[in-house]
Amino acid sequence: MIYLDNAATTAVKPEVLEAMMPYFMENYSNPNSVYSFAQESHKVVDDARDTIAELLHAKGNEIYFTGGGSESDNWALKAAADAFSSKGKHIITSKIEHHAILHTCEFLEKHGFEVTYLDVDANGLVSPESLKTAIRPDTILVSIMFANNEIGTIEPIKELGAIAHEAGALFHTDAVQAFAHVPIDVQDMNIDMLSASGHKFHGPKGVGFLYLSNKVKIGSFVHGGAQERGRRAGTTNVPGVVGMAKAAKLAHENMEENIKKQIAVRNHLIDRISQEIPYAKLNGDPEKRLPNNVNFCFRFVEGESVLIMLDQKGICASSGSACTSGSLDPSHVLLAIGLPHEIAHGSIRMTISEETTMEDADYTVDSMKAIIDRLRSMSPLYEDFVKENK
Amino acid sequence: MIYLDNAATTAVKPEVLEAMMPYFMENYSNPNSVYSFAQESHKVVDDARDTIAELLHAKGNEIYFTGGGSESDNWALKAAADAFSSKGKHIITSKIEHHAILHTCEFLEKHGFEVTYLDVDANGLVSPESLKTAIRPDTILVSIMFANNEIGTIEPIKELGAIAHEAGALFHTDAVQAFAHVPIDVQDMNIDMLSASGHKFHGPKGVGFLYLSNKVKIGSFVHGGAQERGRRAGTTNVPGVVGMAKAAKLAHENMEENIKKQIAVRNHLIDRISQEIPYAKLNGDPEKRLPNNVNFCFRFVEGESVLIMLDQKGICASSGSACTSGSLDPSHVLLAIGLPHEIAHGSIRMTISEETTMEDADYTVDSMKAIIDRLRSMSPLYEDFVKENK
Amino acid sequence: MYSEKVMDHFSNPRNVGEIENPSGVGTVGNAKCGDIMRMYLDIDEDTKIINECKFKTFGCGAAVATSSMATELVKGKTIYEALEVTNKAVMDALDGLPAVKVHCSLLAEEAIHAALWDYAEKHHIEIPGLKKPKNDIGDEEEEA
Amino acid sequence: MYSEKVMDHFSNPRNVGEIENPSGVGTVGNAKCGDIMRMYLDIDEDTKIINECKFKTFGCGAAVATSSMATELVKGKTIYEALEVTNKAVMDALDGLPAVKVHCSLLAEEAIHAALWDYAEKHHIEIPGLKKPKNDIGDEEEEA
Ligand SMILES: Cc1ncc(COP(=O)(O)O)c(C=O)c1O
Ligand SMILES: Cc1ncc(COP(=O)(O)O)c(C=O)c1O
Repeated sequence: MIYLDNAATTAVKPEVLEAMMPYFMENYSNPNSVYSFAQESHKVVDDARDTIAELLHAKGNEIYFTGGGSESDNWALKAAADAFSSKGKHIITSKIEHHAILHTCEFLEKHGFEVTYLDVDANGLVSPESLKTAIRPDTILVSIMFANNEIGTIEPIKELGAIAHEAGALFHTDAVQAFAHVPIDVQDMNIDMLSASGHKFHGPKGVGFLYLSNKVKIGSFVHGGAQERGRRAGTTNVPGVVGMAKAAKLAHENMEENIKKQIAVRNHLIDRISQEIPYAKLNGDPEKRLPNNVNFCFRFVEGESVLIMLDQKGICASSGSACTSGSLDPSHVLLAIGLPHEIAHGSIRMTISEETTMEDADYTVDSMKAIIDRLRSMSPLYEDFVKENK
Repeated sequence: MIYLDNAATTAVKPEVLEAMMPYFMENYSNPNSVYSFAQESHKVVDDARDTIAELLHAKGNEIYFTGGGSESDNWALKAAADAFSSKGKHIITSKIEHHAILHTCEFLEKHGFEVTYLDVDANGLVSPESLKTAIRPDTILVSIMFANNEIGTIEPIKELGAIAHEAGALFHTDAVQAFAHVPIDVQDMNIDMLSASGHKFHGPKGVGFLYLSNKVKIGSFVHGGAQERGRRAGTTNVPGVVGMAKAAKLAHENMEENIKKQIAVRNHLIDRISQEIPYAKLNGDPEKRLPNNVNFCFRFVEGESVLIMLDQKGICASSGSACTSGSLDPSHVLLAIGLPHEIAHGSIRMTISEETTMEDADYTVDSMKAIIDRLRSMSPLYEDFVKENK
Repeated sequence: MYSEKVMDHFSNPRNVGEIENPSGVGTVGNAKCGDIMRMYLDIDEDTKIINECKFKTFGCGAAVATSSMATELVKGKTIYEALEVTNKAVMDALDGLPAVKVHCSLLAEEAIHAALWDYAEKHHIEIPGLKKPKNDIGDEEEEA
Repeated sequence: MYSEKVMDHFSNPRNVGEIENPSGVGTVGNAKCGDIMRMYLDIDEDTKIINECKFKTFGCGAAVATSSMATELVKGKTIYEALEVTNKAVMDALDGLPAVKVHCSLLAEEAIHAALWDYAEKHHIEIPGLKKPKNDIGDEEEEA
C-alpha cells in the first residue's frame, strides 16, 4: 500500500506508541492526584507541555491540551468572541479555512457576530492588503490558517499577525497542517493563539493543543474541573499528550532533513504529472507550499472514481478534505481559488510523508496516467471537448 | 499498591488495550476516507457505537463520541440551552453535580439563563418533590447526575426524568460515574441525554460519549467537519472509541457478578470503619449507593494529611474530587449534604474496583486506624474536644 | 462503502462507449452537482426493442456503476418496458447504494428517459408515461 | 508535589505536642479555610529565650511541615529574634512549597506571633514589631 493521505491522518510512529504504552495499564493515574503514584504522570504531562512549548518558542504555561484540532479551533474563536464582545463584534477569517473554523464562524454569526471571509488569490494566498482593508476598529479577532489542508498553500502569517496587532485585534492561526511540518515561532510570527492536532504529525488521534499567549485573557470552552490551570476541563489524556509531545519532538529533530526529502518527492510528483498528464492543473502555490502536499485537478474526470481506481492499485489518496466526503458540493477551497465546479470535482490530493519514496511517486504517477486515460475515455465531457476541438 | 481511586480514573484493561492496538500503527486510517484501507476503521467505529447503544437500550445513531465526560456535559447543556432559549431560559440542576455541570451552568447564567440548583438531603438525594416544586413552564432542561462522584449516592433518575418530561423539559443525566457500573436503560429511565467517559470504566482517557435521543434536536458543541453525523467535529479517535466500547462491553458482561463482589468489599470497609474508628461518619446514602464507593468523614483530621499517610502505606485514595485538589474550599458536595467545614475537610473517598480484595480492605482499615489515631494526637481540634468532654 | 456488485460494475463497466447514429441519445445531470450521464440507444424500428445501449459518465463510483447497470437492464427490452427500469430497479440490481449516492440511480433513470425522449421526439411517437426529463446538461448555464 | 524536606517534616514532625503551663500559647487559622495551628512556647523569664516550642496542627501536609519547621526555627531564639522567623524563612528552610500551599507558611508565622502575643500580654511587655495576630480560631464564629 502507498499511503498518500497524510493530511487526513498519519500512522503513529513506533517511538510514539512506545512512549505512550506505560500510561494505559501501568501508570494509569490521574496526574492531579495527591499520592506518589500520580507523580510520574504529573511530571510527564508537564514535560510534554514544556517540550511542545519549546518547539514553538512559547512558555510551558501557554500550552493547553485539548481533544484535537477542532476543539482548539472552537475554543480559540468562541472564547475570544465571548471575552471581547464588549469591545467589538467583528471577526475576520478567510474563505479557505477548515470547517472547524468556518462552521464555528457561522455559529458566531448566529450569535450576533459579524464575520468577514477574506478572498484568496488563484494560488490560495490571503493578501495582507486585503486584511488591511477589511480590518476595523471593532475587529476583535483575525483567524487565518497557517497552511491549507487541501492545496497546501502556506499563508504569510507573520505579516497577517502584524496587521492584526496593529489594529488591536487578536491573531489566531489554525496550524493543524503546519505544526511539526514547518518551523513555527509564535513570538516572531505575531501569533496569539495557535491550534494543532496530534494525529497530523504521527501522534495519536483525539488529542491536540491550543497555544494561548499569556497575554490573552479568554475563558474556557470546556468548563468543569480545574485541569489545564482551570482553562480546559477533563481528566488529562496522559498517553495522548505524551504521544503527541513525542511525535512533535521527533518531527522537529529531523525537520530540516525531512522537509528536503519530502520536497524532492513532492516536486517529482508535481513535475511528472504536469508533464505527462494533459489537462492537469496544480492547485495551490508552487513555492509557498507544504512539503507534503500535491493537489491536482484533472479535467473531465471526477475525483471519487479516480480515488477508487487508485485504491484498486493500492494507493490511498483523497479528493478534497476527508471530512467533507459525503457532501455533494465540491470543496469550498477549490471554489475559492476560482475553479469552476466541474473542474473542482476532479481534484486529487496526495499528501506524502517522510516515508514516501521516489519509487512510490513513480508508481503513483504511472497508475494515475492509466486511470485518467481510462476515465476520460468514459467521460461525456471529454467526448464533447475532443469534438469541439477537432 | 492498593489503588482505591477508581472514581478518579481506572487502569485500562489488558483486553481493552489489545483491542485498541491495531489502530495506532497498523490501521491508522481516517474512518471517513474512500479507500478500502479505511473500511475496517469505519466498521469498528460503527460497531463501537452499536455496542454502546445496545448496553443503554438506545440506537446506534443516538451515540456520539466525544473527547470525554466534561465535553459531553458541556455539549448537552450548552447546545440544549441554545436550541430552546426561545422556549424558555430556565434550567434545573442540583447542588452536588460535578464541576463539568456546575461551571457550565455558571457560564450559562452569564449568558442570560437562570439556573435553579436543587438542594439534596443529608444522604445526597435529590427529592422528586423538590424538582416538582422548582419546575416551571419556562424550564427547558433538567440535568441531574446519575450517581455522585464523591459520595456515591444514586439519584432517582427515572422519577426525575418523568417529572421533567411531564413539564415538557429535556432530561440530561451525567452518568460518568454510573455507566458501566450499574445498569442503565435510557428508555425506561426517561433519559434524553446522557454523558459518559471511557476512563471511568477501565477504558482509555480522552474519549467519552453523549447519548442523544433521536427525539432531541440540538446543535453541535464542537463545530467543524461532518464526523458523528455532522454533530461533533474532529477526526474520530479510532483506538479510543474501540477501547471504550470494549471496556463497556466487558463491564456489562460481568456486571451482576462484579456489583455483588464490589458491594461485599465496600460493605466490609464501611462496616469495619464504622465500628472501629470513632467519630467517623459515612457520607452518602447507605443503600442507594455506587457499588464501588466508600466515603467517610473523620472528625478532627484533615483529608490531605490522611492521604499522604495512606500513600506512605501504599494506598491511593482521594479527598473529595481529584480535580478540585489545589482548591482550599472543602468539596461543595459535602457542604451540600450539610457537613460543617471542619468536618468536610476530613473526608476520605475510597473507590474500589472489581480487583479490590477483602485483604486489601482489611489492610486499608488497619492502616487508616493508625493514621487517624496519629493525626488526632496532633490535632488541636481533638485536644479541645477531649478537654471539653472530660 | 459500496457493494461488491457496485464495485464490479464500476471496475468493469458494461456497455461503455458511443453509438454512431444512435436512435436516441440523452445527457442528464450537470457538472455542478458532480455527475453527468449520457446514454445512447439503438432501437429496432419495428419491434421497438433496444438492441444496443451505451453510456458515457462523468461521476463517482456509484454514477458509473448505475449507468452500467442501467444499460444492462434496458438492453433487450422494448422502449415501453424500458420505462420500468426505475432507479429502484437499478439500485436493487446493484444490491443497494449508500444513502448519499441514491441520487446517482435517479440520474441513471433520467438518462434512459432522456434518450427515450430523444428517440420519441425524432420519431414523432409518444411513449405512455414518459415525461420530458428536466435535469439536462443545459441547465448548467441557466443556473450558473 | 512536596519537597523531600516537607515530606520529612510531615512524616516525622518535630516538637509535636503540648506544654503544660506554657509561657505563651496561640492558635491561628480556622477550620473553614482548612488549617488550624496551635503553638506552645516555654520562655525563659530572664533571657527571653525560647527553651521549648511545641505545636498541634489540623491541616494538610504543608501545614504540618511548616508548623514543625517553625518550631525548630524559633527554638533557642529570643522572643525578639523569633520575629525574624518569617513565612519566607520557613519556606526556604523547607526547600519551598507549592504555590497553592504558601498560605500554610503564613499561618505558621502567625502561630508564632500569636503565641508571642499571648506571652507579651500575660507578662505586660511589648515586643517591638509584633502586632496582634488577626486570624485566630475565634474568627470562625464571626464569619460563619
Ligand atoms: C460525575 C462526573 N462528571 C463528569 C466528569 C468529567 O469527566 P472527564 O474528566 O472524563 O471529562 C467526572 C470525572 O471527573 C465525573 O465524576
Ligand atoms: C486545517 C485543519 N484544521 C482543523 C482540523 C481538525 O482537526 P481534528 O480533525 O484533529 O479535530 C483539520 C483536520 O482535519 C485541518 O486539516
